[in-house]
Order: sequence, then C-alpha cells, then structure tokens
Amino acid sequence: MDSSVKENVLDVMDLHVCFHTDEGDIRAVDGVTFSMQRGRVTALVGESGCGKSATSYSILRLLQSPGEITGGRILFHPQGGGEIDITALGDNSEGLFRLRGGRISMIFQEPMTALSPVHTIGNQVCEAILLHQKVSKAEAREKAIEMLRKVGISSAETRIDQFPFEMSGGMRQRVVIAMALVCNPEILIADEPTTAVDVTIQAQIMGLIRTLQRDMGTSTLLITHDLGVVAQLADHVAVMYLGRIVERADVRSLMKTPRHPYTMGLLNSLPSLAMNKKRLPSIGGSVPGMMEIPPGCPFNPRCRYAQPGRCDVGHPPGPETIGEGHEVACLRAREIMAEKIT
Amino acid sequence: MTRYIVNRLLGMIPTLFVISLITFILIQLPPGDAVTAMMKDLQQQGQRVTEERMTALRAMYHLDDPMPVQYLRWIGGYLHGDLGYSVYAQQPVNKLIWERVWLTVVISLASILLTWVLAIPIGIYSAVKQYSLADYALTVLALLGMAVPSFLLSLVLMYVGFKFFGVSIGGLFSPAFTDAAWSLAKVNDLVKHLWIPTIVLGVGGTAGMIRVMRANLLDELKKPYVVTARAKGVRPLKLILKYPVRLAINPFISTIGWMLPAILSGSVIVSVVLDLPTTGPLLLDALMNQDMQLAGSFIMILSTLTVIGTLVSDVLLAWCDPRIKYE
Amino acid sequence: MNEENIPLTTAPVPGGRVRPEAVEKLASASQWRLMWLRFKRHRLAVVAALVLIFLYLVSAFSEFVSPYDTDDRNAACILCPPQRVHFVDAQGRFHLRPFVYAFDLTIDSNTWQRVYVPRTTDPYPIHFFVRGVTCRMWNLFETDLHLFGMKDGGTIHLFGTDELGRDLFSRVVYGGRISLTIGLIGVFLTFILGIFLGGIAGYLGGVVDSLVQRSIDILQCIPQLPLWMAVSAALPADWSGIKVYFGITMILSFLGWTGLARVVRGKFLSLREEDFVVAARLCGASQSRIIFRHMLPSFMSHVITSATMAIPGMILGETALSFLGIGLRPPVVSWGVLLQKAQNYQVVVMSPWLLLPGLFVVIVVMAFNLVGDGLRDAADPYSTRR
Amino acid sequence: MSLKQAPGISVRVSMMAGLVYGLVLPVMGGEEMIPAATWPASWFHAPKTASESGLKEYHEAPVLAERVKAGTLPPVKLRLPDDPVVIEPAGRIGRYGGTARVFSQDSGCLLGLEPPLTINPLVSDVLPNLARKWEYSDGGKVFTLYLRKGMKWSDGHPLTSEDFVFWYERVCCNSDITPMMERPWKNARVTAPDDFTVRYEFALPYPSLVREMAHHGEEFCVPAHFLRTYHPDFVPKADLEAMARRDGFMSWMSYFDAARGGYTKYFTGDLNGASTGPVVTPVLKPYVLSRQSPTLLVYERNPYYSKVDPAGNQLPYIDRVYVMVASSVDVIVAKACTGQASLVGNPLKTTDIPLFKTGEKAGKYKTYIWNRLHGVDVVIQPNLTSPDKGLRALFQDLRFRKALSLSINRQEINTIVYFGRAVPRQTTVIPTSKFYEKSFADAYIEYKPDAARRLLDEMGVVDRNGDGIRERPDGGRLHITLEWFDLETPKGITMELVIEYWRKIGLDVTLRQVNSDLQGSRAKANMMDMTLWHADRCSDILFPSEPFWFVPMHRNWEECHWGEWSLWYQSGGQQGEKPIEAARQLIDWWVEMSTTLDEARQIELGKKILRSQAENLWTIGTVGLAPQPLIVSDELRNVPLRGYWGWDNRSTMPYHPETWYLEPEEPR
Repeated sequence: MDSSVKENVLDVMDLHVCFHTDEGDIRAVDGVTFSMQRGRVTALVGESGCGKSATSYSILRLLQSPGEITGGRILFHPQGGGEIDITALGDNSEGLFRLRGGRISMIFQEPMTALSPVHTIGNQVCEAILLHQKVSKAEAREKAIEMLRKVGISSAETRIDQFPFEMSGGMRQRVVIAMALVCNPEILIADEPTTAVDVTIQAQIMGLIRTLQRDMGTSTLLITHDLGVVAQLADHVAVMYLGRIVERADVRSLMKTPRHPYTMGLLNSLPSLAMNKKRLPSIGGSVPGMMEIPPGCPFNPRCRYAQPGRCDVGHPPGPETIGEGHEVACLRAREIMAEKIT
Repeated sequence: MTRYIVNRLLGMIPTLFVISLITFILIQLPPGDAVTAMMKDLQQQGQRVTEERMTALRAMYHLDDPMPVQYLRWIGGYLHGDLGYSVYAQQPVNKLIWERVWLTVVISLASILLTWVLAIPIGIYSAVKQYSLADYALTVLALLGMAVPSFLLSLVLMYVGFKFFGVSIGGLFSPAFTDAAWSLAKVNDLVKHLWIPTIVLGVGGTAGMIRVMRANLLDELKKPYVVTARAKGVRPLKLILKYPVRLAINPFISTIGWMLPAILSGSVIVSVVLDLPTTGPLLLDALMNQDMQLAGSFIMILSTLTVIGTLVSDVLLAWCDPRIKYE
Repeated sequence: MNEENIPLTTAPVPGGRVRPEAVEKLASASQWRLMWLRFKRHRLAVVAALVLIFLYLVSAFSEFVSPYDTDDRNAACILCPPQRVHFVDAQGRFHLRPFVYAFDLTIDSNTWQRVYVPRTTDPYPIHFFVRGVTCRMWNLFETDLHLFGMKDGGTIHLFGTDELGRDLFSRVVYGGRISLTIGLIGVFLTFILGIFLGGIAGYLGGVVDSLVQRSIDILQCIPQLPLWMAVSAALPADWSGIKVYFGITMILSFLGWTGLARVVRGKFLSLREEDFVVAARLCGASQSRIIFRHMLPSFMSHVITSATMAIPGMILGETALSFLGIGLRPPVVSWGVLLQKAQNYQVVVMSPWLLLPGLFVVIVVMAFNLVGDGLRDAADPYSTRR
Repeated sequence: MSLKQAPGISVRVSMMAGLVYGLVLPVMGGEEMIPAATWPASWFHAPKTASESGLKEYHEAPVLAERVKAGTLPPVKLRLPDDPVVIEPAGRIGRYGGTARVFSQDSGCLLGLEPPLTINPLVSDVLPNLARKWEYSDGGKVFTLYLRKGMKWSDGHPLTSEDFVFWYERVCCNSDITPMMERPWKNARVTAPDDFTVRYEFALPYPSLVREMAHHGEEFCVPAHFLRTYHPDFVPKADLEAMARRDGFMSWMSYFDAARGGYTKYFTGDLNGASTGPVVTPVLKPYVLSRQSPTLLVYERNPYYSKVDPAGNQLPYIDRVYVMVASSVDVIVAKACTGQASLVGNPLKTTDIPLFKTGEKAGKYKTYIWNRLHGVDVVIQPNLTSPDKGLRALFQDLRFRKALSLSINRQEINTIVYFGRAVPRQTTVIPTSKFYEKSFADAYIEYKPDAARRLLDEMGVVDRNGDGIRERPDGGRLHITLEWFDLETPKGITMELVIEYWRKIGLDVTLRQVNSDLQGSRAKANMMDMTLWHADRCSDILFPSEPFWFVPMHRNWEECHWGEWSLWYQSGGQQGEKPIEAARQLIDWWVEMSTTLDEARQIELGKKILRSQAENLWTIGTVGLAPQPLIVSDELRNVPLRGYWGWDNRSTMPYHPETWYLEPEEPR
C-alpha cells in the first residue's frame, strides 16, 4: 500500500443522528467518532437500541424520515486517492448513487425479506452490476453467475433464474452478499449479517465474509451484538452504549484487557467453556429507553464502579487514550485498572 | 396449473345452475307478468288496452305455460345460444343486447382506463408524499369522488355540459347528428357527449382505487427489500416503480377479472339519467316489466362472466405473483 | 432503525426527557385506550367524528331542532327559495338578533312562474327556544318547544320549500333520522351475519366452509340490481312506511354481508394456527370462549373499520334504491326520498335548493370514510407508522 | 285573481298580456270552452273533395318528383284517389321538406292516424274520412260504409272493402289470433256488396260503432293483400313457423301480429333471413316506417297518401319524422327545454309549465296551452264492493262519500298544482258534450270540512280512543290504503294534499304507489280499498260506449269502485255480485242508450246516468279541464294555438297533423 493512500478508508467524526417523533426528538447517535482501517474488519458492538444501526445507515445516507443526520461528517478515502465527504453529498446526487453499491455496499439482517419476492435472483444481482459497470447484459449475467459461485451457491447457472422464496435463509444471505460484493466495493457494511440465521449457517456466513474480505481486500464494517462473532471476524472494535462509543481498541487488547465497566460486563456474561455450570453473570438493570438517558455517564445507574457525585453528574465522559490505539470513555478507567491489577 | 383451471371450470356448472334457478325465481316472484307490464306502454303508444288483446299476447308468447315448462324452455335456449324473444320489446333478445353492447363497452372501457390512468399515479404520489398537504388534498378529493351519489353527479355534469359547453342534454349525439352518416364532425360530437359518463363512472372507481393503492404501497414501502435496493444505488423513481409498486399493483391486476361483467353491464343509474342506450337501462326496463327472456338471459350472461371473471382474476394473480401456486 | 420500536408516550419533554409516570400509564393502557390515543392524532378523522356526532344529535332531536313538522304546508310559499339570514339590514344597521326578510310573491302571468322577492322593508327577527308547532317527541310526549322560529307570524324556511310548500329544513332534519339510522341498523345486521357466517366457515371449515363459500360466490355473482328489485318487490303491498323501512334495511344488509364474511373467514383461518389460540385450546378453553375471548378481539379493530366503511355504502344504497323507485316512498321522509323527486333537469334549472339533501349525503359519507380511515390507522396500534 | 292573504306574505299578481301570433293570450283562469273560431270552419263539416273545390292538377313533394322522374313511382295523379279530399291547413299553405323530431310517447300525435271516420275539433261529432258517408239501417242492426274510390295503401295496392271483410273474417274470427272476441262482434256478419261498400250486420243494434270507427277505426281495415302471405288460411302453418323462426319470431302468431303492424313497430324480413330488404307493413297514414335502431325510428312520407291541400299539393308537407326513444321522462323534459324536439306533449307535466315558458327563447320554441280532455285529472274511487264488509258498508253510505268530497279543498289544489288554470269540478263529462249540465259539475265541490265532520259524526264514525283518528261505527280501526299508479296526470302531488285534507277531518288514509302490473292484477281481483285514475272517456265520442266512471260495466286496471257489479253485468248474472238498485238502474239506462238510434232518447238516458253520479257520487272528482302544455318548435308551423288533448280525440287527430310544415330558420 503506497504511502499516499491514507491509513483509514473511512473516518466518522462526531456523528449526530436524531429521530423526530411526536414525543420529541430522540438523539439515537450522540456524537460518534471512529474510523475504519483499510483492508481491515472494524466491528461496532452494542446491545440493541444503542444506535449502531443508525450509524451504519448514515454512512450510506439510507436514513429516512423520521431519522436525520443532524451533525458530524463522514469522510471516505477511496483507493485512488482523494476524499469524499459523504454527509455533504446531495440526497439525489449522482455521486451518492455511484457510491452506493459501487464504492460502499451493505448487507442486511433479514435474508428472508432483503430480496424482492417477485424478481429473480439474476435480475436483482445483474441490476447491481449494470448500475455501476458499463457491461452488456450477457456479461453482467456471466459476472453474476461467477459471483454466485464465489459465495458458494451450487449450480449457479440454474439457480440464477430462481425466485428468492425458492431458497433457504442461508442461501438467500449468500445471494445478498454476492449482490453487495459483485462490484468489488472498497467498503462492505454488514448489518448483523448472522443474527437471523441459525448457528450452523452463521458459521458458514462468517467464514464466507472472512475469506471474501481477505481475497478482495474489502474493508468491512461489522455491526453486531454478538461478541463471539466479533472475536472471530473483527480486527478493531468499538463498543457503543446509548448512542455513544464507550471503548475502542484492537480486538485482542479489548478482549484481554477491557477498560470500560460496560465492556467488562459484556465479556463476563459470555459463556466460556471454563465456566462450570454457574449462573451466567449479567449486567444489572436494563438499557434505559432513548428518552430516559441518565445524566453524567450514561452507564452510571448500572455500573459497579459508579461513584455518586462523579459519574452521575455533568456531561458524559469523552474518550481518553489509555493505551496504544485503545480509548475508553470512563472517568474512573485508570482507577479501575489500578484496582484490577492489585 | 391447467388441472386447476379445468376443475374450476367444472365447478362452475353447478354454480351457474343454481344461479339460473335463483334468477328465474327472482324475476317471476312479483305478481303479474310481461303482458300486464306492457299495458302502460300500449296505452302510451296510442293502442287500445283491452282484455282481449292481453289474452292474445299471453297466448302468443306462451306466457300461460306452467312455470317449470317456461324455465326449461328458457334455460334450454340459453345453453345453445338462443336467448329467446323479448315479449316487452317484441324483438329477439340477442338483437336487443348486441345493438347496445358496443356503446356499453366503449363507455365502460373509457371509464376504466380513466380510473387506472388517474388512480395509480395519484395513489403512488400520495403514498410517497405521505402526510404532506398534497396527500391530504388528494385523500379528501378521492373521498368526495366516492361520496357524491352517481345520479347527482351525472345530473349536475349534464347541466354544466349543456350550460357552458353546449353539449346537448342526454343521448350520445346532438339532434343534427342523430341519423347523419359517420363523419369527423359526428365523431367529435360523440366524444363531446362521452366525457360526461366517463367522468361520472371514472370518479367513483378512481376514488376507491387511490385509497387502496395508497394503503398497499405504504405497506410495501416499509419492507426491507426497498432498503436493499436503495443501498444498491438504484435511482429513486426507478426503485419505486420496479419494486414496491410492482408488488402493490398485484391486487389490482387481479381485479381485471372482475371487470369482465362490469364492462358489459354498464352503470344503470348513470345511463338512465344521461339517457345513454347502454345495456344498463335495458336490464332495468326488463326487470321492471318482468320480461323473463330478456332479463333472465342478460343476468345469466353477467353471472357467467362474473364466474369466469373470478377464475381469470385468480389466474392473473398467480401469473403476476410467483409466490402463489395452484396445484 | 428497524429494531428500535419508537414507544408511544403522552407528554413530550424538551430534549427527549420524558416523565416516567407518562411512560408507566402508556404501558398499562388497554387496546381501546391505545386505539383512542392513536386515533386522536389523525386530525381529519377527529373533525369528521365530531361532524357525525353533531348530525346524529340533530336527527335524534329532530322534533326540537326543526321549526316545522314534515307535513306542515305553507300554501303561500310554494317552491320558495331559501330565506337568507341577515345581521345587517338594508340601512346598514347591525342587529345582534339575526333576522330574515319575508317574500313578496308575484306570479308572472306570461311564464306562470312564482317569483319571490325579499321585502327588505320589514325584517322578521329569529327567536330561539320558541313555542311553535306542537309535535310528538319520539312519539312519546307532546311538545311545542323549538330551537328557533318566528314569534309574530312570519315564516322561516332556511332551505326553502318544496312543491307543496313544506319546509325543506325540517324535512332534511327528519329525513336524517331515517337515513342515518338505516346505515347503523343495516351495518349492525351485516356485522352479525358476516361475523357469524364468516366465523363458523373459518373456524369449523370442511362442509360448512364450502357451503358458505359457495353461497358467497353465488350472491356475489348475481348482479345487484335484480336482487334489490326482487326482494323489494316481495315486500307486501299494504306495509306502512316504517315496515318498508325495516324491509329495506334487511335488503341492504342481506346483500352486504358477503364482503365482511369473506374477510372474517380469512382472519379466522390465519388465526386458527396462531400459537395463542393453540395455547388457549390447550388450557381447555371452550370453543366459544376461544372464538369470542381470544380470536375476535384480535381482529375486532379491522372489523370495526370495515363496518364504519360499510355505513356510507348503505346510505348511498338507500338513495340508489329510492332513485330506482323501489326503496322508501312518501309519506316516509328520508334523504333518498327527498332526492328522488329532486334529481331531474327541472329542479336543477328552477329550484336547485331541492338538491340540498344530496349535500348532506355527501357530508355524512365523507365523514364516515374519514373516521374509517382514522380507525384503520389506529386499529393496528403496533404499526410502526408515525 | 289574487291568492289568499297569507301572513307575512303580501301578494300582487301582475297581469302581463303577452302577444302571441296576434292572438291575445286568453284571460287567466279555467276556460270552460275553446271558441270554435280557433280552427278553420271547414274542419267542422265533411271535407270537400278536389272536384267540389275545382282542383284540376296536383303537385307533389320534390323528393317524390325525383322518383317519378326516375320511373320508380307513378305520377301524382295516378297515386291520388279519383277525387282526393282537400284539407285546409290552420295557418297558411305549407312548404315541402324538412325533418321533424318527436319522442316515442308523442309519435302518434305527429305521425297521424287514418281511420274510416274522424272527429271534429270540439270532440263532439263524427266526420267522414276514408269513407265518404255512412248509414244505419234495420233499426241500427246494419251499418254500411261507403268508401272513396281510388284510395291506395302505401305500397300502391288499392284499398277496397275486401280489406275490411278480411279483418273480420280472417283476424277477428280466427281463434288463434283473437282468442276472446269483444261482445258485440260475436255472430256478426261483414260483407262487401261491391269494391267500395262494406255492410256490417249485428245481432243487437250497435249505435256506438260509428264513434268507434272514428276513435280507433284504423283497427277495422288491414292490408289484405299483404297479410295473405302471413295468414295460416293461405300459407301452411309449418311454412309460417319456419319463416317466423328465420326472422327471429317466437311463433307464427307473433309473426302475424308483427305483420299486421300490431305492437311491433317494425316488421322486416331481413333480421337474419334471406329476404331482399326491410319489408314494411303497408299503411294509409301520412308516414311509413323506413328504419329502426335502439334509440331512433325513421318514418318517411307515404307517396300514396290520399289527401291534398287547397292548392292541390299532395300532403303531408314534412318529408321525414324521427321518433326518438328516451329512457326516462325526466330526460325528455330536459331535451324538450333545450329545443331538441319539434313537438312534445304527453311526457310534459303541468307543474313544469314555468320551466317550459322560461326556456322558450333559448330553446327556440313556444309553449302552447291546450285543454286536457279529461273530465277530471284525478278521479278517486272508493271500492263499493270491497271484500272488507265494514269498509263496504261505509263506502256504500252516501254520507261517507259526501264527506270525502266536501273535505277536499279543490281551490287550493287548483292553485298549487295547476297555477289556478284548471277547473274544480265533480266527475262528469266535458262542457262541450251534449249530455253536460252545470249542476253535474258543481255537485259537492264546495270546501266544507265542518259539514264533512258532521256527516261522519251522524254515521257514528267518531274518534273513540282520542288519537285524532276516527274509528268504524263498531269501534274497529278505520284504515284505508289507497293504491295508485303514476300515469299522465299529476296524481302524486294532488293525492298528498287530499290525504292531508282527509286527515284533518280524522280519516286515516295511506298512499301506496304501485307499478302497472300490481295495479292491473289487484284492481281486477277486487283487492283494493281505494284507487284512482284520470277520468278520460268524458267526451261524446267515448262516453256513450265506455262510461267507465258512471256505469258498472267494465273491469280493468282503471277502476276498482264496483268490480263485482261489473263482473255481474259482464257474466250476465252468473258471477260477481248483484248490484244495489241504483247501480242496476244505471246498467239498464246504459244498455238502452247504447242500442237506441233515437238521439233525443240517448241524451235523456245519458243525462239520467250523469245525474245519478252527481247525486250518488259513485266516484269523487277533484279538478278537471286542466291546462295541457305543448312544446312546439318555432320551425313547426300550422299547429293550432289551442285545442283539446286527450285519449278521446287521440290528442291531435281532429287538428290534421298532416297539414303541419317546417319553416327552417337556420340549420340546427
């Protein structure tokens, strides 16, 4: 990779997303900043309702009313150099249309309904090709079949003319992945790709994404709430809670030395083989609704280390670097680290 | 699929048989018969209404045969295409019906076309621009279209047509053209007269369709495959038309089958108010005068078309929605 | 975005902070409470609902609201146009109490036309809660109290008069009583028939189901017109107006149940396999309990919506029947009957105010449709639409 | 004439005399008689013939002249009878050409009729037409018609007495064609002493035949030469059935009926058969049917029509007549007001006269006001032989019928419905009739509700339970259902007023509108409490032979007030119920009146019958001699400004529609 190409393929800077409802404006993404390393898998982890999907949707400007990006910038650094500020692109601008599916593509959680039931697989995949590449229909069909074979669909030539409902959930997810990667995008956003499929298929899908990502060098943003998937696929991780990033680090250091109490809680509640049939520990309380974000550190009501008067007052703590590429948004991070060591 | 169609066709025969029985009973239910109904017209024609004349007419048209015999003669004739002879109009039934069919079809098709050409785009627009001012305005307009009774709308339009556009009242041609040979002027005159029934029939249908289209489209717009398509970079207009509209339109395609009888029956009330020689008033007069042959045969034709129409609409639905399979 | 289920709350708090008790109250709201909350937000539907309530009240107290009885004839003003209500008189003076002008009747000997010219010299003030024509309120007790009327002998015809000099305003108010109730009762019957037949067909299936399906097909195959005519012709000749009215309601509901039955059957079929139904059966719930306690509520909202949509159909049906001369007939007064005599060229040219009942039909039908719209949106409280 | 001073409404009636064609518009108010000067004097006597008026050569319509030049038509002299009749038009000599437009309800009024005899404009006398003279002999049992020589059918075939004999022997006596023969024609004899004389012999004297020959005489002669090819006596029935089947007819009987020009307006062999073109029944009328479509019948002029105008021009003037078929009366009125028709009469309602008059300028037409011939527009008939014993007793009590009549405010009906232009009167003949006396028309027409209440109290019909409705003398509920059928006259609006008047004196009567077959079947089956009709047959032409409202001799849909007594008379006493003395007296008078030739005796008996109606109120009249609006296009000329319009004179027969012509102002 030559030096002129920036280290990060995508930088999200202080992103704000707000949902206007009759009950008032909900700040789903409350100032998120992270970046994706080129050719690497970056994971966004958090319980449902923490704003990770809203973030991923904003990257491709897929948010529709009542959701709206109210602040921050998203910078994309394509392979060939230059910089595109995605938030600045016009809603119906050509630039945005060429970006979507051409440079950045996305796969979704629900394989059952992600494909149009009344159009054949071939029709939908070829459409993606024809939108972004000047090729004839026959060539597009050839490429589609090639891609379907690549994602592991047997006898792709016949399957291409089938309808989605004639395929299993896993198979359909493979088609969605094929459709996303057929134009060799630079970034793939995978919004909980394995949540809706059973465990065996989950492993295959993850294996597929890993191999394709490596072969095609696609930098991938993985949205998930499953730490197991993160551990297997991700290189770099950001943990989100109530619309904010509470901890960011490479996967190994995050797994080994989590600094933020929430991350620790998440990891503790992971069943590990070593556990001998004890009740799984879980984080007390439940995620408050978007409308009842507590003052101070949003995690303080559920945090074991919370100190009244410090954690539950003032603005939520900003990110603080406490290690090489390791940031955490917790006032007492260092103290906890010290206590833990002793 | 063909096996399905065959046994549906076989299933029709008992249905049609029951319908024919019910139709016959319905028409013969009220007292009196076609001849007594003719008395009023005979009087107006300036003919003498005497007891002797009535008995002669009854004998002439076998109206004094017992009911079962009349039923068998009627249904027998119907089966091999002979629709019998209308006592009231003194002419063969198929001549009466075919004379008026071309106009009824023209008006019905025109209004159906108007309905589809208006309802679908408006339905789409008000769904996409949901809760915008345009959406509310179009909804209220659609409701108004459904709410105004058809005879009132046709009356007012007829008067407006006459007052401001000089379109002669009632009928299809202004007096000068009633018997003139077909010329461009006559066609122009016909078109000038046609827009009133087309609007009245169209408005009613359009209103209903707009609201159904809007509801269907709103459901489809929420589905994930729309988001997938957007993520693929499909342009908005193409996206809406190719995916959600394609699915939202399915129920309409299946209503094409239901249009079969409607095309032929034409709206009775509008035709009576606008004095259009369509099949609607023909059926109304036949029923008012208990003219069994004409009314019965015409209802059987409509019922047959309806039953076929339901089959056609099921087949169409299966054709345009691969998920539906009929074994 | 799709996994966040935007909760419903009552009191919005700036900055996205909400009072906890509002959230609490919402969580425990019953199905109907939820529907009402959601319905309230559909402004157009609320306005329509108010209009309907107002019209139903007016027709309920028609004896009180209308200044005259339906058959009071005023031979002096045959076919006289509506009297306009004024506040400012000819000299520009403003009067708090509204007034109307009397008419001067001149018969143009050339065209034989009755020409009514308002006599602006002496205005007749309108009084409220005035003693007037005595009539039997709901046929129970005598009363002569009226909402508005004249004191010193003048006549007031807000909507003008018909060819016999009868006050059109009073006839429209009384007519409303028939037309509006014909819709309710008709729909109620359709409701019962539809749910019962649809239900047993959907729930029991088998022979019953195919029988009901077959009869629905047949009924829907026969064109509407002959069914209407034959059944209305079957009404015996000497029936009084009111009996004919119930007869007509039966006709309209007898033909209207097929649509609802089909929908209910479909719902029953799909619900039968639902887990909560199987669970209820496992707990040993009786057949009827399952149907009425579990299955019905789940699609009651849909049924209510289609019912409110059916009422306008009934009202329009009544006017259509009257147009064809096979519906209600004088001396019964309904909007259909009033329109029957009014929808011809002569009326449009000479006395267009006779078409006013048509305006009321339009208003009521639109109002019911709007309320139906509001109900349909509110009926599915779990729909994610805003 | 000023209206009753209503509170708050001051009434001024402005009298504006409008000048129409130089005739002062008649003074407003029910005009009893139309002055004879309105029509040409020659219309009151037998029409002169060409020779009598010194006419030598004749002229014909240009369109016929071309056919003569082309050789497809003999010259006019050969087409006209030897000595054609001269008819004087009401206005001036007309202009040939033009196309008139009329609605199916009025087709007879413009297309005209050609019976052997015709009626004078005052509907009081019979005049010769096809026949030049007629005479009775053998005490009224023998009736002889002397036809004019050289008359021809519209296909050129000569009209002879054979056509009259053919009607009786082949049509009237054929049991298939006429299953039930009318009473006087049973065992009669019709012979043809020579080609132009027809002799009728009857068992009983038949004096009213001359009036029937004028009123519906066209039924008595048929194109024998044409009908021979469709009659079972000349063509084997099997062939007839085949021809019928081929032309889409149900049976040879309906095929023959169509050929006879019966109910079918249009008989053609080319429906789906092999014949060369439309075959049309030959007629004697001025116009012949040529084409038909669902909404239009086209009639062309009859080249062999037998009459000429004083200048020798063969009538009629108008070339073509479009008869338009419309689906509803309301649309007809709308079309009439926008000038789409040359003449409109029957479908017009009296209450719409202001609409017609205000639309005159825009529609380019004038609204003529003729007099309706009905003695009374609405004749109310309580059923004297009602199966309900209680009602029967009440109705048969003269006091009850008087109460019914005295409680009707005829003046208010006249004002509201007829703009004060009709005449409140009891059911009786029209003033121009020779049987008429003023007292008959004035019987019990005063508005005396109190007298009516006293009469009911006298009878014991009082309100017992205080609900404002009187009960029967035996205490039972008194409820009367009046079933009525809406035809011709404004019955609905009148009855809503009458019902209210009766309610004011405590009688509970409900209206129930029925359609034509219910009216037909329930009236004949004597199942009606009360019904009503329009009292036609009140002129000298029909009253002697069909006094429906005055003598129990007829049973059909028009009446229900003494069905059982009529049945008793019709069945010669075997069926029905023996009428009460007064009613039997009526029958005797009528039978004698209809069989005596003595004019004075006929008048005396007629007056007895009418006096009995005036005294006994068998039926209750409301308002009569009503204005009949007639929309006449400005193009249509020679239409008399005033006339009598009704069934008795076939609306326009005495006013010679063949003399009307079209003066096109600008191409419409």
